Amino acid sequence: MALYSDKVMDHFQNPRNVGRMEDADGIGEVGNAKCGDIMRMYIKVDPETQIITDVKFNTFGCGSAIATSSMATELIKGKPISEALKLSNKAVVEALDGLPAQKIHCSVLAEEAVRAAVKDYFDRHGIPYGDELKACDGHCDTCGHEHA
Amino acid sequence: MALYSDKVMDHFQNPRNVGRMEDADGIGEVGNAKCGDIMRMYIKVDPETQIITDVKFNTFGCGSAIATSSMATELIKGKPISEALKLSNKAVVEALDGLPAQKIHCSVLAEEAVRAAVKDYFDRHGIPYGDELKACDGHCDTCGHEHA
Amino acid sequence: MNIYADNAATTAVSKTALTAMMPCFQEVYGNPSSLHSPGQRAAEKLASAREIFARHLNAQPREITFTSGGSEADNQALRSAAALGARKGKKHIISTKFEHHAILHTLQALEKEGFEVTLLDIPPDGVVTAEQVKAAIRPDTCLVTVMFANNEIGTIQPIPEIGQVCREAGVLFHTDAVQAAGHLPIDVEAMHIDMLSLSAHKFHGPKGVGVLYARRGIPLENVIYGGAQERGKRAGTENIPGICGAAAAFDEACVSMEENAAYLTPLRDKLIAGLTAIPHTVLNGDPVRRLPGNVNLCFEGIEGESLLLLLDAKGIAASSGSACTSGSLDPSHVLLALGRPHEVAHGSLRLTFSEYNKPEEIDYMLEVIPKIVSYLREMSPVWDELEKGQRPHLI
Amino acid sequence: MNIYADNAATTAVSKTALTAMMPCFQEVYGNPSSLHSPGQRAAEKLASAREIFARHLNAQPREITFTSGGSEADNQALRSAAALGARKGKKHIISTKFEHHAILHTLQALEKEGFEVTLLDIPPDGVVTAEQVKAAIRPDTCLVTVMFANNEIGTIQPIPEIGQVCREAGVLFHTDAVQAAGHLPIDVEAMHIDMLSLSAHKFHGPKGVGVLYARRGIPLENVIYGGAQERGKRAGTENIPGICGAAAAFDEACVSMEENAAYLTPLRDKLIAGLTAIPHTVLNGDPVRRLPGNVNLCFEGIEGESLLLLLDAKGIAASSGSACTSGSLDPSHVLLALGRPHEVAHGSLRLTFSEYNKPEEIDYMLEVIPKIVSYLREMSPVWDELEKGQRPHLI
Ligand SMILES: Cc1ncc(COP(=O)(O)O)c(C=O)c1O
Ligand SMILES: Cc1ncc(COP(=O)(O)O)c(C=O)c1O
Repeated sequence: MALYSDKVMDHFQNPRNVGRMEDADGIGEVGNAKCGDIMRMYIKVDPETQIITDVKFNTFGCGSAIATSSMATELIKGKPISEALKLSNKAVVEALDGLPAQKIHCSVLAEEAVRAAVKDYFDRHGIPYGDELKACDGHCDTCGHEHA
Repeated sequence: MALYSDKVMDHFQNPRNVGRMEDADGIGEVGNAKCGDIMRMYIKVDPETQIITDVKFNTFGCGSAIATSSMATELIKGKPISEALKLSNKAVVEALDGLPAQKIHCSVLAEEAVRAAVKDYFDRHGIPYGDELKACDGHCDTCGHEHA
Repeated sequence: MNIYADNAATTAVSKTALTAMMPCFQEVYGNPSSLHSPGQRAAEKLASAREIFARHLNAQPREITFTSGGSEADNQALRSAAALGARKGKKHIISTKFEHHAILHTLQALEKEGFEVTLLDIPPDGVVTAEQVKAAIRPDTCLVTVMFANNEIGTIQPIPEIGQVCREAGVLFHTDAVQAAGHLPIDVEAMHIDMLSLSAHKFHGPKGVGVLYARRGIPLENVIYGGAQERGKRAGTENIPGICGAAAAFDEACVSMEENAAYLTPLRDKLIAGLTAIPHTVLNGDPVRRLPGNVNLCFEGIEGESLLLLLDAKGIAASSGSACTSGSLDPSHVLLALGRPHEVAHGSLRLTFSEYNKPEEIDYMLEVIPKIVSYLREMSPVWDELEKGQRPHLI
Repeated sequence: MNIYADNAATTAVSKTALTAMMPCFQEVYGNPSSLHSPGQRAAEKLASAREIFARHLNAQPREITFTSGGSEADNQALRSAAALGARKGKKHIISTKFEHHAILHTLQALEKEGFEVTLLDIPPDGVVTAEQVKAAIRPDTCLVTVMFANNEIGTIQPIPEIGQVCREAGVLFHTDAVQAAGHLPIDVEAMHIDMLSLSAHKFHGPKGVGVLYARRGIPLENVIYGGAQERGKRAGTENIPGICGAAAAFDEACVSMEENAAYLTPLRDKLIAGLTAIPHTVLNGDPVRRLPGNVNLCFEGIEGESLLLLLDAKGIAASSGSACTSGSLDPSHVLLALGRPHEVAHGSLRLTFSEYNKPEEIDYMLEVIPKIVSYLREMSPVWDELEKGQRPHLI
């Protein structure tokens, strides 16, 4: 299908790290069913090293929502939290060899799902964080972030 | 060619009575080169019987102008003048198995050419006639006749 | 297995249609406006195509105008009726919330030009009523336009009854019959239809050919100005191959209509029965008053585009009213008008068939689709919440 | 011998074009708006057709909009430029007296909507000048539209110079290139063309496909409202077979352009020399700055339709600007604009060739046409008067 790159189709058809995680250290959910996509991301963090040792996701959404979720989990798995927080939607788009213009919002959602999971981890462990982790409020049109 | 009936095409491609008549008893010319059609009709009349013994025409105009001229000459040849004057454009159209709507004016012209030739014959021989023989003034749009 | 289940989007050109088109490319290629024989042969083909459409609609050939498609026919019908209305000081138009965008966007343009538009609500069964139309008619109503059959959910509207109401009220009645033509019987006289649009590529004719029927005496406004084609009402050299293919396809579709319907209806009903057995799945639109080839469902907890893509990977070409397929955030205006909540409307699937589809394709779909739905639900956080009771089921 | 000498009216579809079309009827028949593979294969074909047009015009693919033909492209160009002008309070449009009716009738419609239109006079050689355009430009001019080559007399207009004048004045420049595309080199950048219309059936492509080029940044107005096809600017399911055939034909025409011109020009000039040897016969339009395949003459004392019909009986399919071929009383507005008196304009003949015509056809015409002209003059009372000196010769 010409709409999507081969990478997107691969991650959509064979999503990595899909599924629930019962003993997650942090869970982030962003998006809204009314708008057509919700991503939920689970992370497991090594408390010593602050490394994300495992990631899972559940996604309700279009092909690129699933593919960006999958790619985002790949990009943060095994990385320290500090690096995961630097993950940009642009990096996700690039790793997928591009997305159609009208699908860029999916990569934004993936970025925010990661941040939401980290925020949840911070919250649960009483780790302080700054304003930049204020998550997306889940309304389609009110996302104030500047994204690629 | 579907535009015209076979009869029209026959009279257009093999016009009857085409040509000049040097010793005509009456000549009628109607139409206007600016409008795209002129018909000139020549008649020879037997002074005894008032029968039209010969007819010729010259026409500048489209296929149906030529065909209606030809048909009109056929319809009045050998007929008394009184009958020629009754020739209607409708009769010409019918004899040709019909004409396209935008070509009906050609049949009107043929009717008028006959009347103009008769009028000329009457004029030359001092034969009186009524208003109904007032010919078309040759302007495309000002013909006051009611025609089919 | 490769299954084309998107015949409401467009169809393959039939053998009959292609056979009618072929001589027009390199043999009878003249311009029908030309006086010479090659032109007049083309003019004859044009006339006989016009006659075919007129015959099957119970209309007169001069009431048939060829356009470039259903959209142009819709635009011209609405603009013509509006201009006529404006001349009489009547600037109110009645339509429905689930019309095609060719209607809705033209109505929006007319609103900007000072017309007032009433869009009727869609009852839960997807069938508007003549009573709704009657209640909406005002002294200044110049046009009622209601589609013959809906392109997404396939529901058939009570056209003869609406026609009757309009005729009694002296209001022009147009119907967008793009999805109905060639599939359902149409009689513009018996049904009191004043104007009708159709599009050839929805019944195995070529793309790029539409027809606007307009009852004699209704003056048309040009959408395209220029040469004197189509009695001066639609400029542009006529697409003779396309028009001949359209007429041949329409003839074939009308002649085989009953047979096709008898073939498709049980297949449709089998598929509906099989797929609505999936939990939390609902059929969109009346199960009976629908096109013989239309199945449209919502599956709770999943999103349409991902469903389509996985179906495509399995060789099934289908469609969805999901927002993601359109690039907007709002899902199908048709499903929303039908009362489906946004989150449900996102999970829609349209499967549309023609007589080219085979019974074993239905079996294959009944095998494949439930698995894909389960797989996507497994992956879906929404389904998770629904199952855990954290989110109420909506269907 | 059967000779098709009416290629300005329309052409036969080339083998190359038909080959490009064929797979789109029954194999790649999907709707390019559909997400599934059959749809996306069609979308790829659409994209590559767009790329071909862009390349040969030196434009960008996104500047290419597919329409149903030259007329629709002309309508959309003018309406778009007018709407843009109106938003800036500029409501003056410059064009010429010998444009195609797709331009002239759209301009008339715009006049009714409050626009002011200046139609430039046509010099005796049938070539308007950039100076005429320059002199007509006013502060409130929003558009100049001048055709690239005239469809009746084949004269080529100084498009790069006019483009330059418009660019300097900051006025949008549209050209109706329906007769030029595929026959003359076009470079929208070098020629400063902001908008351009073309039509596939004039260069051995299929009927019913046109292209509107509009420079990036020029907002288009919909002529047809509806679906989101063509970036929302032209609704209606895309005619993929037609578009693919159009692109293949355009590619072929552009690649063979020099060769075709080198072949046709001497044939054209031989025919002109032979036919203008008939007494009281005149060539319409400049003998050199004309399309390689266009011959247009007036014969005094005869009328065009009867000439056409007799030519047709001899197997020659030609055209005339005579009033009788159009059903109106006035002969061709082009010949009148060129300064031909009515009585002369009635006696016109247009012979238009493509690379499909053979040299022996020219010889045959040189044999047949003079005889038919003589025969009709023999029958003509006008010729009689001309010869007798009762009527002055006008040519
Ligand atoms: C100069 C010119 N412009 C516009 C058109 C209209 O093109 P179409 O018939 O494809 O709509 C034509 C041909 O008919 C033409 O010759
Ligand atoms: C109900 C309805 N109306 C109008 C149209 C527009 O037809 P076309 O794409 O031929 O312009 C369609 C199909 O796209 C349709 O389904």
